[in-house]
Amino acid sequence: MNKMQKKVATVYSQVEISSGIFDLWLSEEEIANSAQPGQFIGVYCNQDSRLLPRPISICEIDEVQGRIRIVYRVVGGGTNEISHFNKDDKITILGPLGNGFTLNNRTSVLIAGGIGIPPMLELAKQLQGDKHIILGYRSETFLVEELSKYGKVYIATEDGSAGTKGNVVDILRTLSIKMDDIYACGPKPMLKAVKDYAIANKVDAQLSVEEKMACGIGACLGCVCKTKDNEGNIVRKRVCKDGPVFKAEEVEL
Amino acid sequence: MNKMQKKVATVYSQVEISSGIFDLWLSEEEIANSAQPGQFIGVYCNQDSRLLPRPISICEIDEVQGRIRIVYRVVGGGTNEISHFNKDDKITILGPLGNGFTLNNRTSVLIAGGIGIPPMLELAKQLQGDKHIILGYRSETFLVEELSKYGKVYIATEDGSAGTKGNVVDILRTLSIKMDDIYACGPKPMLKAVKDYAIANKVDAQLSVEEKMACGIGACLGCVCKTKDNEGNIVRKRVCKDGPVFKAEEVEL
Amino acid sequence: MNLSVKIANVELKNPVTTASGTFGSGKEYNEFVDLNQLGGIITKGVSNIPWVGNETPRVAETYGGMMNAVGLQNPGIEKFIQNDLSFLQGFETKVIVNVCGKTIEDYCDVVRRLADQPVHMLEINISCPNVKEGGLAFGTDAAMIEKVTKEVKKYAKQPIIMKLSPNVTDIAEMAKAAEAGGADAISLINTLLGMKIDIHKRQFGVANKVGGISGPAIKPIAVRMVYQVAKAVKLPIIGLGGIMTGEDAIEFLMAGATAISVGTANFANPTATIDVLNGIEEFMNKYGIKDINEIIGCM
Amino acid sequence: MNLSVKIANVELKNPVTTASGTFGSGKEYNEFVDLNQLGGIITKGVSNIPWVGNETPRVAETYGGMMNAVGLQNPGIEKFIQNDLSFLQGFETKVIVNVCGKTIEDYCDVVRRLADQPVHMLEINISCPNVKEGGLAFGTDAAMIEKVTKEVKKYAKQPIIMKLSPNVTDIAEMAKAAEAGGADAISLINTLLGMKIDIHKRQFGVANKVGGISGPAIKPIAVRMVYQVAKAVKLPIIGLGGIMTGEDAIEFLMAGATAISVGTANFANPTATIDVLNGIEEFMNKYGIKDINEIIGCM
Ligand SMILES: Cc1cc2nc3c(=O)[nH]c(=O)nc-3n(C[C@H](O)[C@H](O)[C@H](O)COP(=O)(O)OP(=O)(O)OC[C@H]3O[C@@H](n4cnc5c(N)ncnc54)[C@H](O)[C@@H]3O)c2cc1C
Ligand SMILES: Cc1cc2nc3c(=O)[nH]c(=O)nc-3n(C[C@H](O)[C@H](O)[C@H](O)COP(=O)(O)OP(=O)(O)OC[C@H]3O[C@@H](n4cnc5c(N)ncnc54)[C@H](O)[C@@H]3O)c2cc1C
Ligand SMILES: Cc1cc2nc3c(=O)[nH]c(=O)nc-3n(C[C@H](O)[C@H](O)[C@H](O)COP(=O)(O)O)c2cc1C
Ligand SMILES: Cc1cc2nc3c(=O)[nH]c(=O)nc-3n(C[C@H](O)[C@H](O)[C@H](O)COP(=O)(O)O)c2cc1C
Ligand code: FES
Ligand code: FES
Repeated sequence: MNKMQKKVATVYSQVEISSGIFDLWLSEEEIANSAQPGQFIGVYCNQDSRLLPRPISICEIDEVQGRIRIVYRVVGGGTNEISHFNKDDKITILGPLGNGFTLNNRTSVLIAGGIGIPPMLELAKQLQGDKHIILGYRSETFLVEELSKYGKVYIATEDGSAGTKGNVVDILRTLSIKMDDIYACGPKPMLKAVKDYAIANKVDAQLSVEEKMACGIGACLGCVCKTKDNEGNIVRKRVCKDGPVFKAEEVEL
Repeated sequence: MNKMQKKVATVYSQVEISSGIFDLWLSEEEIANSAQPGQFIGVYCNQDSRLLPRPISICEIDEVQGRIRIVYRVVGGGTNEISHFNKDDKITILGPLGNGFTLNNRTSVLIAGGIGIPPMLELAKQLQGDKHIILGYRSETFLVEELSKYGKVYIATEDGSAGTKGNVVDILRTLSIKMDDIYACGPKPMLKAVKDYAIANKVDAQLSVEEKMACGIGACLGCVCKTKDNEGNIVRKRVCKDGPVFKAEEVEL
Repeated sequence: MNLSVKIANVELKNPVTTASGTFGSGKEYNEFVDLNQLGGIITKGVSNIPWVGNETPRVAETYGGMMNAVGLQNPGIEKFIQNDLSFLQGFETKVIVNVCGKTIEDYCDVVRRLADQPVHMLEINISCPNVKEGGLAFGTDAAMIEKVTKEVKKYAKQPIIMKLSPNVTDIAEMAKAAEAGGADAISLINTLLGMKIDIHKRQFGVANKVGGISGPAIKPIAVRMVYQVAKAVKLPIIGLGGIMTGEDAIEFLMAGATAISVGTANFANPTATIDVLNGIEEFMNKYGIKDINEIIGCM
Repeated sequence: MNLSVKIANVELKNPVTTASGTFGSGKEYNEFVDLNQLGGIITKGVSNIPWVGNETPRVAETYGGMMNAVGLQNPGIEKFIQNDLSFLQGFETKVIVNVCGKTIEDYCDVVRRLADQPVHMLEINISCPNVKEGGLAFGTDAAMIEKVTKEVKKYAKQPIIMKLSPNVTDIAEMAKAAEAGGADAISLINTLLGMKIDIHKRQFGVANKVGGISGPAIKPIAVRMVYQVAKAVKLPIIGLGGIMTGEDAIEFLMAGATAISVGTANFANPTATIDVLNGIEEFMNKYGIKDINEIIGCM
């Protein structure tokens, strides 16, 4: 297992790649060297009224340069603060956190919506085999070009401004391929639909779920989700430590 | 009266001029243009766990360049934070605050101890007439050269490492000049001794006093000191608004 | 867009008022903001005779907040009428006078004296933690709250707002007591009792040893109490405790407050009152809310 | 330099312990700090049978603090003994088990079950604001505190620490009740009841609507209560509430705590426990304090 660490990372670059969506490369060799697709980091703010680390998925890993990349949307004070960091600024981070995706390297569908898209990039890079990548956006797209390098990309937008108008699950349903694995990240309703599809169609699916977190490392029981054990009992598992990636048949949404 | 304002100032320069003593020039034209010797500013911290402005005396005013200078000692979290500001950083300040010294332009003794020394610089610059400047330090001196330009400087240090060993009031007592005014700033025991000397020797004295502050502008009644009115009644006055400079015979120490 | 709200039939042009003791009578902040824009000004506590207050230090900073033990220094009601009330007449805003006392008679004295003065409401401070008698001692005892309320109501010509202390086990019980006593409105919270020790000097942060904690640090406690009280009584509520922004104010309104006060935020930012007001308007614009009353107590 | 302190005859190698519920049983923080360096580990609350806890969201950030409504999710005492107690045996630190329950019998069950287990002390949580029965309902009633204490003492083989709630009018009265019931020590404070509203979604910050506020925002309230309790009872005190640094810890010790716990700070900084310990040593070095006991209750 890769050890969690608290490290001071250095901002390598930051750009806004879509309205309110920021792309941040951090130099931190040790975390870069041990991170896996689907894992996340905890980003600490500098304003000391904000005590808790912000959980953000690892979007890309550059082991050679010792860097990791995160792509995030500004939704509140913390992400707003982080979006103002400049090259060479220092940020304290925790990572790598959680369990990433299990790479089965078969015919895969990667399906993600909105800010669930970033973790798909490193996954797509590392995953072997045929890859179909379904991406859902409200309107403006991002990361499409990069993801296109690793598989066939399908796009859905809510307003129809790019790709098909509608949602990613509609595309999944009409995909006429024999898929072995689904890897999914996005809002709960999407994950629910993916889970239903996967079970109905007997496809192995791994879902990355989200919960509000405090510690981010498994100590506080703040971030639990419901899972079913083999006997069908509900067991509350920690998204931060036991997840964020769960098997579709295991997790209740 | 000069109007108090809240302004975003820009750091023009900052240097450590003695161990733990920082010399900070701020560009803020309007405050620079209305400030008087003996007034102070309220410096806000960027860390938002620190809500209250730090009261710091105005050390020097450069009306031409639109800058003010403060010289302060790092004693806690706030001053420590401020000491890390670099050129071009932005700081929110309130000012000018309080009532400064009344410049009588006669034969003056300026007497100050420790971090009470900075406000003496602008005073010495603006004050007309013969000036004797008595400065007390623990050990390391600062601002001596600059103050020497405006009057005769006498130094006392606690450890005798510079000037006479002892305190500033010892020097005041042995000063064989006919003084009209004393202008003083420093720790309470020093001010008390100056007050006693001034009354005993019938010299007009203005004392700049210090109290813990919250608002810094006269609204909260956090910073009161005791004063005597003409009938000898104790009246609590606000150091931030009615002071920080009081007449020796008025203020109780 | 309608911003006006009503507390006990007094119409405030908007829900933004100033927290007692943090704004004086507005003179100082008049240099930073236009007092005419405020819904109301709640003045510093005033007693029947002058009070000298506590020794210094009276204030200390805490993490995300501050502690004060001013001890209700005030010049007494006569000087207050002369200097402060007359100053406030120059502005188009509602004047709410905060009243303090050591005995029920003290409170009644002030209330009587103000009966024919140009004052729109009275806020009775039974919750100041910084004085030995009166204040907090009254504010933590439901029977006493009811009694004080009843007595001041006998003399009051203006609506009475009872200001509650958060230093109690059951805030709803205290609010009910005020309601039973005939209060017209409730304001909460006053400060939480705290202590700070300067470990280097081995001295207390304030001379009084304990002081009242205010500021954003205590906001969630205040929001909870406003919510509980809104569910427990029918009276309108003025909510306060740590409001720094328009969004904070909206949170109190949603929890059940009809108006709000800005306190410690003034020290952190002398234009806080107007910034809060602007923030409320922005929020309403963003969500197309036409009348602020729509969101009051919506949770 | 002596850092060791004694609580009810149990010697802790230093005054630094972990606040219940913020450190699990140490497994996760074991990756960040050496648990052997801690004075004691106070584990997450455990009940006689498994508890599922509350719905999510269970946590929210507040200004200088956080709110939690975990609701004491725990696997029950049997699994706790199997997994957690056995894990903790591998470390040279004192093990203090935090016990929760819905009825007095629940508490007694757990206390009895732990009587012959390798546990050094028991901390009885009568102050959790996040469960409907037990918890806070017990913690705000002096008679109940005395009764719970008496009952658990009947079965306890280890010293009993009663953990008090700050959501009361008179903390000293609660401490005296625990003392009267035969408690061996007192810990305080648990969290302050708060509320957060997401005004954009018009949702409560935690599913439970109310939650417990912790973190540096509440420190001055905790210090005040520790001081009041230290003056009111003879029992040793474990002080907590917002301790982030060694200086914060010293403040609690000076106020009268014999040991301290680090809680929310762990989330803000996973090495907080050791950083606090180092900070205490630095302070002692700076002022030439040879024995930490010299400063306990010095104010
Ligand atoms: C495992 C995981 C991976 C994530 N990966 C990404 C990502 O790659 N890109 C991205 O844009 N966002 C991601 N998020 C969501 C991201 O954590 C939140 O948007 C962010 O924490 C908001 O912080 P804030 O201070 O701006 O918002 P505020 O609302 O001010 O935050 C207040 C508090 O709530 C928490 N919080 C708020 N929203 C969320 C949320 N949706 N999930 C968890 N905690 C939240 C914050 O961490 C903070 O503690 C991820 C969340 C999780 C759990
Ligand atoms: C009118 C006036 C003029 C001053 N001028 C200077 C100056 O020119 N140079 C200088 O070095 N210092 C000056 N001081 C003292 C300076 O305000 C404090 O050293 C500073 O506020 C400490 O802040 P901190 O955050 O580092 O310390 P902390 O102890 O962490 O501060 C905590 C709180 O206490 C307040 N505080 C702490 N010490 C003092 C103090 N001595 N006086 C008032 N408030 C205090 C802080 O403002 C803050 O609100 C002056 C004080 C006053 C009242
Ligand atoms: C310096 C200061 C003085 C105060 N004086 C009074 C007062 O005279 N009467 C009163 O009812 N409340 C007084 N308060 C309490 C405030 O009105 C308010 O209830 C409390 O500060 C919480 O609000 P805030 O967090 O917005 O400051 C005072 C608070 C402070 C900080
Ligand atoms: C997430 C979380 C879970 C908690 N669980 C418990 C618990 O199980 N038992 C208990 O007695 N206190 C519990 N507490 C309270 C803490 O032990 C502590 O009393 C409180 O957080 C104040 O300390 P702090 O400010 O250092 O966190 C919990 C606190 C938090 C934040
Ligand atoms: S966030 Fe603490 S256990 Fe997951
Ligand atoms: S600091 Fe508020 S009146 Fe002086």
